Amino acid sequence: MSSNAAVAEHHHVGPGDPPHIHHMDSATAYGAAKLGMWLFLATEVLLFAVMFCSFAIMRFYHLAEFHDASHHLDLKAGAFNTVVLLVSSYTAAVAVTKAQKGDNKGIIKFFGISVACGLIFLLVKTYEYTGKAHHGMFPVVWNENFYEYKNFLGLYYCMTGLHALHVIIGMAVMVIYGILPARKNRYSGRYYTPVELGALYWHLVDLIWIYLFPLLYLVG
Amino acid sequence: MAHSHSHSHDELGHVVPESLFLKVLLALLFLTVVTVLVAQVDMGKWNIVGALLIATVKASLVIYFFMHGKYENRIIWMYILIPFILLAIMIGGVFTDDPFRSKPTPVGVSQQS
Amino acid sequence: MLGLLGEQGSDFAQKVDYAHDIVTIISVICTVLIVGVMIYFAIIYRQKEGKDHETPHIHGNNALEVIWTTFPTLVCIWVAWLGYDSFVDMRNVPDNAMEVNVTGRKWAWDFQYKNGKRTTGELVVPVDEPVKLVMTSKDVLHSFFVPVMRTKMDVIPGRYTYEWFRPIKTGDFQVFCTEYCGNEHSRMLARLKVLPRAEFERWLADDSEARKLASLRPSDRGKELYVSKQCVTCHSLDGSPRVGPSWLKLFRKEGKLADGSSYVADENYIRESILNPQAKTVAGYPAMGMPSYQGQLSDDDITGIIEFIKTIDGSTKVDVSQPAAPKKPAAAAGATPAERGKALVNAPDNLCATCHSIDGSKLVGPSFKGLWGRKEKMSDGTEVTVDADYIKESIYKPQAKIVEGYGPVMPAMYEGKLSEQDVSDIIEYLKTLS
Amino acid sequence: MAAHSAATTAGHEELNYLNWKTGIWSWLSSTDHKRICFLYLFSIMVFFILGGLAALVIRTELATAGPTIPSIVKDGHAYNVFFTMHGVFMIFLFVVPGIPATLGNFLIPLMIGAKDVAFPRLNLFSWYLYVFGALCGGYAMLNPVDTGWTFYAPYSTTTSSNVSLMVFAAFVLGFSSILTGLNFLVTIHQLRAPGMTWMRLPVFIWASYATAIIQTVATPVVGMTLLLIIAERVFGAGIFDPTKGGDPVLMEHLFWFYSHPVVYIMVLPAFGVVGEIIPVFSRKPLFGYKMVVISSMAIAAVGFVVWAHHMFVAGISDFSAKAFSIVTFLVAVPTAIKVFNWVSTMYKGSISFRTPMLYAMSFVFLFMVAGTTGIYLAMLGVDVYYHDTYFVVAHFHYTIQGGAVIGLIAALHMWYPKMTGKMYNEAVAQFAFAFLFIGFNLTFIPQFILGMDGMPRRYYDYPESYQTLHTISTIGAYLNALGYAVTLGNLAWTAKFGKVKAPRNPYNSAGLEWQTASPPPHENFDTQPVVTEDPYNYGTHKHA
Repeated sequence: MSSNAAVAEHHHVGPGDPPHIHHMDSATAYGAAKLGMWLFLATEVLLFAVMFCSFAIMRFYHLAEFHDASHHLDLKAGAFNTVVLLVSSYTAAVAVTKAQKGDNKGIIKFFGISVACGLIFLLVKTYEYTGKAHHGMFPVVWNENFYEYKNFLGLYYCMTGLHALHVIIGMAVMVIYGILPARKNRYSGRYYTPVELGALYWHLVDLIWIYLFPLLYLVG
Repeated sequence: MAHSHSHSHDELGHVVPESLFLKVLLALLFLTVVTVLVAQVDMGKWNIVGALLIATVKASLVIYFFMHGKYENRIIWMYILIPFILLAIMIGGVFTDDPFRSKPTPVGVSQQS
Repeated sequence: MLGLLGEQGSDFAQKVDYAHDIVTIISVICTVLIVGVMIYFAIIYRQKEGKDHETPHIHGNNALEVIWTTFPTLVCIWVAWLGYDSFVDMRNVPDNAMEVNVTGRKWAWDFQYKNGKRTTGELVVPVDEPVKLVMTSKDVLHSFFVPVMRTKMDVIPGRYTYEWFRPIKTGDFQVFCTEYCGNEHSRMLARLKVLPRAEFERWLADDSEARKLASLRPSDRGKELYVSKQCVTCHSLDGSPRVGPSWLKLFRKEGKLADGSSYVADENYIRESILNPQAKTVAGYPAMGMPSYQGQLSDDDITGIIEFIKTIDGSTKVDVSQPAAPKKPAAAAGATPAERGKALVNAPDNLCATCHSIDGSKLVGPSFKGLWGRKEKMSDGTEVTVDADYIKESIYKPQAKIVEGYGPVMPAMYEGKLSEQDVSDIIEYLKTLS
Repeated sequence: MAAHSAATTAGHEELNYLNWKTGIWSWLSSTDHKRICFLYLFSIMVFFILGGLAALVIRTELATAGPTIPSIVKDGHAYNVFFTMHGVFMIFLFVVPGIPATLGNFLIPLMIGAKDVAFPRLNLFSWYLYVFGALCGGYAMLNPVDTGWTFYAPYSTTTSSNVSLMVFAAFVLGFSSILTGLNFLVTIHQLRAPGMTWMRLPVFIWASYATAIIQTVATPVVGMTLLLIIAERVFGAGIFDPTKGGDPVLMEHLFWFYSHPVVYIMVLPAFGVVGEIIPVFSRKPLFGYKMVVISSMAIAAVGFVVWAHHMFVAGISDFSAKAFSIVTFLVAVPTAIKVFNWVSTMYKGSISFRTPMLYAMSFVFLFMVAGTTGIYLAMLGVDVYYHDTYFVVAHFHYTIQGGAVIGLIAALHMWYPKMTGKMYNEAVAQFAFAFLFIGFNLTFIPQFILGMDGMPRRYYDYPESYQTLHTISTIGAYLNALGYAVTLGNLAWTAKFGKVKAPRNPYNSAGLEWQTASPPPHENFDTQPVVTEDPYNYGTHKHA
């Protein structure tokens, strides 16, 4: 999805007009992009599905260890992160409505809030990780006395690590495909697909955290 | 004209009022508080079921409203449900195995030769 | 009934073979039918001289569709039941089953009986009595497969799995490892020996050798094994050169390996050199010299050998005069002299196969392949044709004639061990290898 | 077919997708689905040859008991490296992209009347991902991986060879496969020509649709499993390694959750190809079109619930083994229906024996053998005996080589005139077919018998009693390789030096892809085709 802005200039399309795509009209292109994004979101959910399944099995085998280890996690940080992501998900949804109304300023404002929330989320995450690293519960600085939690923590780092990576990608998508073109008010009621796809991806990131938070922090 | 469903008015997707999003956000925040409180009560096995139920409700709220799931056609809904069905099949298939595994015990002699 | 799967060794083998034969018959009939119909259509409806003749516009035929959906479904149900039924027998273990612990480890099977008796690479069971194998692995996945008994089960580290069978005939049967486990996966074999009840009882009780070794101090145990396992053949105690490095002051000795890297002969190095000698070869010694003792030495044996090596300071003496194994190897089995000769060459306590290959590859000594009747150039330049006298002399007094390009390292231990008859049997065997 | 391509543009030579832009960069940067088909075709053939050479080394080594070619295969480790290379190259780098990435890319837009796939740039990006994955995989073989293409847990997470890089390569290739599947799904949904309803889609499109669903939805599972292996090796996470409390059988579950559907990614397009070829050369509509479509989708769906029949003796619970054995039989019925429909299509046809038809008819025989031997392995009691023996090796070679690869060769012969605009030499092609057919059967029928005698797979050395069968199989392997060399040589030679111009519709097929010029112009169709009747419109309408 190289930036459509470039394509627009090349085909000297009006500021709010959809880009010229040689083998589809704009309505089909919109439908195709939406379907393509939803399929991509399905593959992302399946990536995490494997880890949820592994989590279920490891929990089945090491129930006590999972309980104790989950108490070591910082519940307040997790809950705060959940709220942060929910709010960012809300602002991303509002940004789409703004885009549909052709309000490029609104897109910048609300996507901006979402990206800011993403940053807060990552900061809280790094605070949590460094906290654990001091206790030696971090993959690289593994030390023996927390070694019996290795199953839980192994999965914890795989899940939250991959989720954090997706947060970063989501923020990048919102900036590159949302905020930057909007500053050149590229979007209008007739064309806002990248904004909607960026929001969809961000909602997925929030969706996954909605499942991660209770499984890791509350139930363990 | 390609056969896909283009709408009569010029907007492509369905415009959702921002007020609805606010209501959904409040519901989600409320459910978060609920799930944290419910988790404090130790109900043994039911804890995880409760947590997953609330999480599923929150997830469906996000899909249904935030991601415009309400206005999507059957095809997209099929691909929304497929991952969850596959997750169920995966966990179901693996759980027909692990809990029912036979655990034979070796002969009484000290095993570590 | 079709006997496609070979010998049936266990009671449920008959059920498995029955299920197998039913499916074979059905499959062959269906394949022949369908391919036959296709060829028949191809022949009678082929284009004549390339001209396209008129064809009906047939879309489908619902009746036919229904038939060929229900028929395969019914067959599948029946066949599924056959598989299901034989599987149930394989998994329900009778209560009076004799339990044996099986441990799979990289490239050998260890067995342990209820009375503590341990064997490696050989599972001995009584006939007509169920035996239940409780199995685990020490390192990676393995799988214990006995084709004759129609049973197989993976062996998983950190967990126990089981399989059982009731042998219905005596004899020696092959056991394979069928879950890929690394370099020597194809050599991780074992022998299943089914004995009559009485003979099995005697075998089970006979743990004289194990008990004697267990009583000794580790270093004495090592000394005992140094002789009984023929280490003396290749490793001297007083520093004199032999096929392998001397054990004099070997412990913590440092030196260069054949590939240039250096080594320190600590416990792990010695253990590895015993179990997997090809891993590290000391510079100047033959690469394929030493056979692996994988499976012939238990961990306690190896620890004993290491303790013994620590005690060697040049003064230790071992009376080698008394030939290694007092008991003469049982008359080599086999009808013809050549077979007896082959048995002697491959006998574990004769060690011929260690230095002389039979496929032409150059090991410590000249290869037996094509040796008989060949002209050999001696190290002192003379030319000798390989005949009976030369072979006999080379066996009894190996230092008399050394073939050019080989070292004077063949041990003179066969004088009392191999009789004249044994030597002529070996010569007959060599003739078959030309 | 109402649509008819207009006269070609002016200029001395007809402008088509091959010659309207030339130069290597025009190929490497082209987002035209027809050119990307050739990019994939060339790259997967490179790895087909490498994998084939590894197979020949393996077969030569196994010709006689004991070390046969010590100069090449020094010991067990070297042998293991060769069979891993054969497995990884053939599966991840040749047969999984195989028909979907080459013929799928070329034919799907043409068959549904579209100008290109939904996301052309993504299509090219998928190929570059494939190349990157292939390079990683190739490089990983320098410190050679010897875990087999299955990467089973305790061995793959503990061995010192380059497993992490090879597993990462497989992940990247998986990602390329996901994006291809996603692209095709959106294309088939959104870009069908007007009038091309779902029930008028050619069977190849239905097969590609089912394949694309599996590609998009199953591949992420193995992608994540492989990432977990990397996490295990690099960070020491305890998920699969038993010494850290993990469960190696869990890795098998997650691996086979993908690896069984992947065999349907390989074979479903071949079903589609055969379903296209037989009606054309029998001049008859495909018998039971609706049932063929339903069975394609049924195979794709059931493919997701049967994976543990690869693990009957892996230490799973008896209840699980019983459940999966029963469910596995559900797959047998749709496959049987497909074969019945193909043969019934030939009833009262006017059959011509061009090369594609020969391959399609041989496919019916090969897949009957493949399907019926699969029944043995679905039966619990018999699979306990046959698991991981040469019977399984022969079975999956019949399904993959006899199925997917013969399907690919048949498809190449069927659509080569459309792809290159040139006709291949019919005599050489049919001669090569005979070679291939004999060589293939000569290689793998003995392996069925070896499996019956209980010879385990992945064995470098074996007891002497198995030797004669192995020697026959090795001879067959060389014949098989020769057959491929001649077949692919013939096609390659045609593409480069072929003189015989291919007419627009050499086989007088009713398919939409044959209505445009061969080779088609860059935009596929000069005027947007409109579809007015069912796909296989052969034969005269006698009755109502």
